[in-house]
Parts: sequence; structure tokens; C-alpha cells
Amino acid sequence: MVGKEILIAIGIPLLAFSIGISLMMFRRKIAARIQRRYGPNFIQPLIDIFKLLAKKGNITHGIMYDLGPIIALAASITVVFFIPMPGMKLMTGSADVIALLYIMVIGSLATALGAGESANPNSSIGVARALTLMLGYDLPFVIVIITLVLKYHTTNLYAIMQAQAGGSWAMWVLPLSAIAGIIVTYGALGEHPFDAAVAPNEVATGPMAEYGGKHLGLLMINHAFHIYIELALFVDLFMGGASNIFYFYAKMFVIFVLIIFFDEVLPRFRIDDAVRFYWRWPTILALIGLIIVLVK
Amino acid sequence: MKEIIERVKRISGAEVSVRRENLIFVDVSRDKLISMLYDMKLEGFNQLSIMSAVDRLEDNEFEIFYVLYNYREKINAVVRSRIERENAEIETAEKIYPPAHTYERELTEMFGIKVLGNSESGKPFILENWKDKPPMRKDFDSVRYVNSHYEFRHSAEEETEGKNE
Amino acid sequence: MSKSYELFIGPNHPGVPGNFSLHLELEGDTIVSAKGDPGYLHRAFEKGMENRLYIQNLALIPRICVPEPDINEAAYSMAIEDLMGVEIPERAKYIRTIVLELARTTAYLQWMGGYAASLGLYTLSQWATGDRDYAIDMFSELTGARVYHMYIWPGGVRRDLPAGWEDEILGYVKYLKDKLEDYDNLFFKNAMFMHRAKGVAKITQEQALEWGATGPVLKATGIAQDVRKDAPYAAYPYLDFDIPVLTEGDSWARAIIRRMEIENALNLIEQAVKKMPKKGPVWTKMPNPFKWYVPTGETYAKVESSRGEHGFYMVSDGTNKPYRVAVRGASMPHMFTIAEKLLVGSRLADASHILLSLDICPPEIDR
Amino acid sequence: MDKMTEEQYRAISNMLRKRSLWMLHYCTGCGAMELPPTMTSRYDMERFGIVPYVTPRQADILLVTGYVNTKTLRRIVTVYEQMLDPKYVIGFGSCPINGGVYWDSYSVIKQLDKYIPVDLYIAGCMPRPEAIITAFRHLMDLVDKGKADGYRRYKENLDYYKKNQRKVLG
Repeated sequence: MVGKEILIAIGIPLLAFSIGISLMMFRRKIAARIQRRYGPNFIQPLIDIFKLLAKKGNITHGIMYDLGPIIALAASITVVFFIPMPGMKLMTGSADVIALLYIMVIGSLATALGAGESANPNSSIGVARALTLMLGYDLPFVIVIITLVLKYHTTNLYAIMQAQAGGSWAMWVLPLSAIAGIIVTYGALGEHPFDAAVAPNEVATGPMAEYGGKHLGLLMINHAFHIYIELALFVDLFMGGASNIFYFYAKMFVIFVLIIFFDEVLPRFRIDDAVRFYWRWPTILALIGLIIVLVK
Repeated sequence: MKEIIERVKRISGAEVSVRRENLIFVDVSRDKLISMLYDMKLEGFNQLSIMSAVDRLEDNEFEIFYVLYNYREKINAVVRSRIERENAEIETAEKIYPPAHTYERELTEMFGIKVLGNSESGKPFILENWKDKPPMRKDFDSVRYVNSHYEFRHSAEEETEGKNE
Repeated sequence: MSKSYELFIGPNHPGVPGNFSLHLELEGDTIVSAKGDPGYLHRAFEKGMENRLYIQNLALIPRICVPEPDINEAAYSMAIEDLMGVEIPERAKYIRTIVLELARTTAYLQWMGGYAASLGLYTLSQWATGDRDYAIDMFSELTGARVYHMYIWPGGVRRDLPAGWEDEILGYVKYLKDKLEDYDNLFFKNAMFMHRAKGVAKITQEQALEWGATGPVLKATGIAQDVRKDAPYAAYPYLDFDIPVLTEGDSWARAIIRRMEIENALNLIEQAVKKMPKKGPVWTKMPNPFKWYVPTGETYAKVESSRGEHGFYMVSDGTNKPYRVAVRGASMPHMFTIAEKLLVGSRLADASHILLSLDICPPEIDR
Repeated sequence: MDKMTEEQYRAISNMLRKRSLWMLHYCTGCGAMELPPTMTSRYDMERFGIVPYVTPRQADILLVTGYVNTKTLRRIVTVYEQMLDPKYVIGFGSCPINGGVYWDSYSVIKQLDKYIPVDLYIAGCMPRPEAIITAFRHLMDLVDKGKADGYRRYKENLDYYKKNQRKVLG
């Protein structure tokens, strides 16, 4: 039995990574088609990652600089274990949304610490922006989580997912909270219009400005996990999870394509505008959702 | 059109020559240059298009010129003045025309003409680490400079490129 | 601990329009002082031109301003024609107009890509640059080169239009007019673009006149100053067009002015193709290029570029080489007099946006 | 056996490197004018995995697009040294080769490969997008065969390059 658990322990992150990277592949291809071009080779993101890991030169600015991407990656993998994935149970039974909220912050903080040590002002500004944006989208996100917890009378993610089985998705029951949730997903993924933290024209890719080679490769792997985490969380919270992995993937894909479509036609917010936006519209929507649940 | 030219002619110290109906040249002496520019601005020449200098090496003089434009009368005026080539210096016009500030910085760098009253005159602007004489002067030979500082590629070198390094 | 810190934007930074550097001093996210640092593209044009024949300079001058090289050829040719007293044929005037307006279109499309990218909208960059390339095809059919045409030269234009080129250019005009609607829907009517651009980097009419603004920057404050109307050259006096004017004076107004100028340019091309004499010489016979002894004298010739007034001040001493040529680019006052003042007090996020809304062209500053 | 795996590793990593060349987004000269068409929808360089990246740490290729004056050369050298191995340099247009039309300009250097190692030159003023893409394909071949070794040459002949750099930069 132990052998099977180890297999699953390796299998879950691998599967999560493949889902994340495949969505990245689709992302570049779909974006290219919107921009009237042919687009890159389909497996381009994978080639990029392997090339970055095969880079020879190495540079370091201190211990945190090196540890930053590693801690971020470790935190992401930890989060992956807590998010219910159909057919693979290891720790999902004990997944608690409130604990999850805290673990998810670790990755961003680790990147922030690492980038901060590189002493590049662009990185510091980018980090400051990323953390400010986190402050912005965490408020509606927490309200949305509270709404769901009150609705289903549990803080267990798996139980929330199970309660929606059979078609009564939270998306249909609580549409306002779901809209707030998808806007939060935009910010968490750093897509337009909430990409001020990595804006090339302003801060030269922000936190990543000093990262290159293997570090950047790790950050890209982390990004693949990140895409998986945010989308899987949304699917689990609002779309009732899925009974098998293909169904799960299809749901994530639909949400992701929706995100890309908006991403490609919107300019970016200034960071103060982004926070103001988050504390206004999604927060109001989430609050109304909360009130509806409370009144019922 | 004619009226504005007449008005410019009445400014004291101005020698006006008309090149086209919308381009006139105004020659003044060095000490009247700034007051002339001031009068021109009062006449409605609101825009400084460019200012720079011409090195008149044979006369041992610099010719400073200001190309002005009158938006209402649609006429260009070039105010020119000659100064001595040795220890050349002029007064700044940035109080009258703000864009002059940058042109004067370039003037100092390219011709070595000092601009009094311009806080940034003489600071490095376009060139970096320039040690030779100001490059836009006529007695600066750029071909000689190039030959002494850079090496050209020769056909024989091309063949062995990569080996002799 | 001091509150402010320094940030160098550029030269290796996508936020600056080309090889140019900006020294910013920031307090938090707000800029407290800005200083431009030019010179990365200095090639000593004005010195080089003194050492070359007039005809050789023709190969040098397009390189002064890369996005729109034809204005240099036109202004340089006009200066020589003025000094030599040459009148160019009717058909050449129209061809010059078409070429200049097509170049203006390409310059604005290029600008549009950069401006949209500075606001984070990369899709428009892709579309606009892709559509610009079809205009480049027109150029390469007409002149044989994609970027540096050397087509307009003293006395007229280098050669006549190829057969069927008129129809092709009309087809392109029609194509781009359709595409402009797409651009409007994607960008110029985009609520988020308006949110970002409205009220940013606002200048009043008095300030614009005082600081020497020209072109779209001045038109956006409500002054219809345009060399094409004020000192008509080429075939502009025979054509019917209006100067677009807005009164807001902010980044949004400047963007919309440029958007209107594209339409204006397309209309001018259409008119010029239709009104153009169908036959006739395109070049006034000039002496052997090695013997272009330009009479002694000084002149100032100017044209309207996509960024504002572009002029050549030329001094001739009667030989076959110019004695002194000074180039006036619109970017010089726009950058050092206007942008340095506008950047102070704005946010770091807007720095690249402001530079692009003024359409700074570094090669024109450095020369 | 050990040697065998090392060879295989090198072959595989070269194959991956050639499919993913990130170029530095640094417009050093007027050749940068032909890069937007090459990058965008008409010619679409991303088909070959070539993407502009922002900082020197992330990039593999330094494209020197056109003339280099001494002020820019100082930045190019800094940027080149900041990039991580393996790194490649492409000299773009006729100016980095021998000065081009700026042969008598006091501020433009005449031979780029005296100051940093150049893997490939593209001739022309300015090279068309087709030429740029052909050059990138050629660079891919060089990378595949392991012949694009400019970064190694720079380390081996550091004194030579530094001496030349000091001569013009002072």
C-alpha cells in the first residue's frame, strides 16, 4: 500500500505540471492566432524550460536569490497535494480552504524575497507591485471563500466540491461570487489587465529581471504549477470538480480560454487602479453574494 | 506678409534681407543678439525651430543662428550673429525660448562655444568621454580621427578572421 | 534613509522608444525628476555631410529618422532646389505627396504598435505592424528598398511610377481604411485605454506654444499649425484636407489626433492619385551630379513629419559640398523641453506611455 | 560509457538550444526598424522559437542592430558580459562589419568583432526580414553543430578584447 502512495505522490505533481504546461502551450498558440500569426511550435514552452535548465552560466546574488525559486516551487507542489484532483486522493481529504489560503502565499513571498535580494530596482518595484496586487485580490477572494464556507457549512475543500456534485454548481447557485472568483483568478495568474508586476515596458519583467538560466527555468515550471493551482481551485470551488481527469481538464481549459480572450484585448491597469478596481467591483459582487447567502 | 517684415525692419540694429516671402534673415551684432530675440518674440515669433552655429573658419568667426517661426503670420525668420572664434561665448536665450536650453548644450559640446547663464552648458550631452577638440569645428578632421582611433577591415584580414584573435 | 531613489530606464529597456536612456528619480512610485540622456545613436551626420557631395548625402540623410525616412529626402531636396532655383515638374509634386503621405501612414502605424505595447496591449502592435508591412511592399515596388528609399531627390523623384502602381496603392488605402475600424474597436474606443490615457500628461495651449511643440502635440491643444497648410510644398496646395484639432491636450488627444491623421493621409493619397497628371516628366533636368555647384547662400526648408516640423538649415559656399547642414527634428524640444517637465509628478507606470504619446524618435535627437 | 552520455547530453541540449533562441530586446541601431515586422504577424519569428526577452540575464542572443557608436559600445559590452553562457552575437547590417556609410564618422566603431566576439553577420543596409530569418536559421545550424562558440572565444581571448575596448572607450 505504501508503494501505491509513493506512486501517487509522484504522479499528482507530474499530472499537475503536464496540465499546467499544456495550458501554457495552448496559451501561446491561441494568443498567436488572435494576433493574426501562426504561432510557435506547440511544445515550445517545454523546449524553453529545458533550454533554460541546460544553460551553463550561473550567477548568484546571495542565498535567498537561489532559494527563492526553489521555495516557490516547493510551496506550489505542496498546494497541489491539497487541491482535489479526480481519481487521486492523498491529502485532498483533509484539504482545508483556510490553510490553503496561507500556503498559497508562500510561493509569492519566496519569489519576492529572492528577487528582492538581487538589488535590481526594477525587481524591487515589481515585487512591491506583486504584493500590492495580492493585497488587492485577496480581499474579494477571502469574502468569496467565506461565502462558500457559509453556504456549504464546511471549511473542507473536498466537502465543498462533493456538495456540488450532480450539477448544482456553485457557479449557478452563487453567480455573483463566481464572477468575483474569476476576476480574482485573472489577478492571481497575472494576466492582463492585472500584469503590472511583470510589465516589460515599465519594470522590465519585474521580479524576473535578474533571474536567468536555471533560476528562470524553475520559475517557469512554477508558473505551470501556478496556472494549474488557480484554475483547479476555481473548478473545484465553483464547478463542482469533476468525476474524471479529462472532464476536469476540459473545465479548466474552458476557463483558461476565456481568460486568454480577455487578456489579449485589454491594456494593463496601473497598480493603484488595479487595487482600486479589486476593492470596488469584485468586492461589491462578493459582498452581495455573501449577503444573499446570509439572508437565505 | 509684407507688414511683419516692415515691423521687423524697424527694430533697431536689425539688417533684414528677404529670401522668400516666408523666410527672412536678420543680422545683428553680438551684443544686441539677446535683445533682438526678445523683440522678435514680442513681434510674434513664438517658436524656436533650431539654433546652432556655422564655423566660418576663413573669417575666424562663428555664425550663431536662431530659426524662429511666427505662427500667426506664417513666416520664418533666421536671426544671425557673428562672434569671435577664440574663447567664443554667448548669452543664453533659454529665458526667452525654453527649447534653446537643449540646443545650447549641444552647441557647447559640438562647437565649444560657451553659453553664459545656461546651467548645463559644458556638461556631457551627446558625446561621452570626448577628449579631442569639439567635433563640429571645421578644423577637426574626422577622417584623421577615424584613422587614428579605429581600424578598418581589410580583405586580407577577412580571410583570417577568427584565427588571429 | 533617503526617501528617493534613482532608476535608469534604458538604453536596454523596452519602455524607451529605441536606444535612449532616461534617468529618473523616484519617490515611491512617483517621479520627482527626469533627465534624458541621448547620444547612443550619434553618428555625426552633420559633420559627415560637410565631407560629402550633395548627391552622396542623399544616401546619408534618410538614416536620420528611421521610422519615416522620406521627410529627410524631401526637406533636403527642397533646400537644394530653393538654393539652385529649380522648379520641379507637376507630376513629381504629386508623386512626392503620395510618397510622403504613405510614409506618414507607416510611421503612425509603427507608433501605434509601440504606444499600444506601452499600455500593455500587444495585439494591436501585432496587427498594426503587420498592416504596415503591406505599405512597405508598396515602397519596395516603387523604390526598390523597404526602409531607406532615396526616392525623392533634388529636381523631382528618381523614377516614374511602375505600371499599375496607382491601382495597388488605392487597393492598399481601401484595405487600411477597413482595418482602421478594427483598430478603433480594439484600442481607440477601449474603455481601459481611455481610463489610462485621459488626463495624463496634459499640456495647455500656452505651454505648448512656449515649449516649442509642433505636430500632433500642438494640434492636440487646439492649434491647427501644420507645415502642409502654412508653407505648402509638393502638391499640398492643390489638395483638399483639414487639419485635425482637439482641445484636451492630454495623451488621449494626441493618440486620437494621430489616428485621425492616418485617415487624413489615406484620403490625401486617394486625392493625389486621382488628380495627378497621367503623363509628364518627373525630374527637372539637373547637371551631372558631380557638378551640382549650389550657389552661395543660406536657406531653411521644412516639411511636416509625423512628429512635427522637420527642417533643414543649409549653408552653401558655392562648391559641390554643403558648407553646413543643421537638422531640426521635432523630437528635440518634445523630449528635452516637454517630456522632462511632464514626467515630473507622474507615475512610473506612465513613463513609457508619456514618451510614446509624444512620439520621441531618438535618432532624430542624436543625429 | 561516461563519454557517450556526455556526448548525448551535449547533442540533446544543443538541439533544444537551437529551437529556443531568446534574443535580447535592445535596439542598438536603425536595424531595429526591421525587427518589428520580423517579430510580428507578417513574418512571425516566434515560429522558430525566437522571442524577444527583456533583460540580458534572460536572453541568449545579442542582436547588434546596425552601427555602434562608442557610447553604445560601452553598454553593449556590459550587456554582453551580463548574459549567461551560452550566448551568441549577431552583427546586423553592414555597419558593424566595416562601418558602412559611417566610415568617416568619428563616433562609430568600424569592426564589431574586435570588441566582442561575433558569431554571425548579416550583410545589407538594412537586411530584409527574410535575410534575418535566414540568418537565424543559419545560427540554429551553427548551434546544433556546436560551432557558435563566441562566448568561449571571449573567455579565451579576454585580454585581446579588453585591450581593444580600452582603446576606444578610454
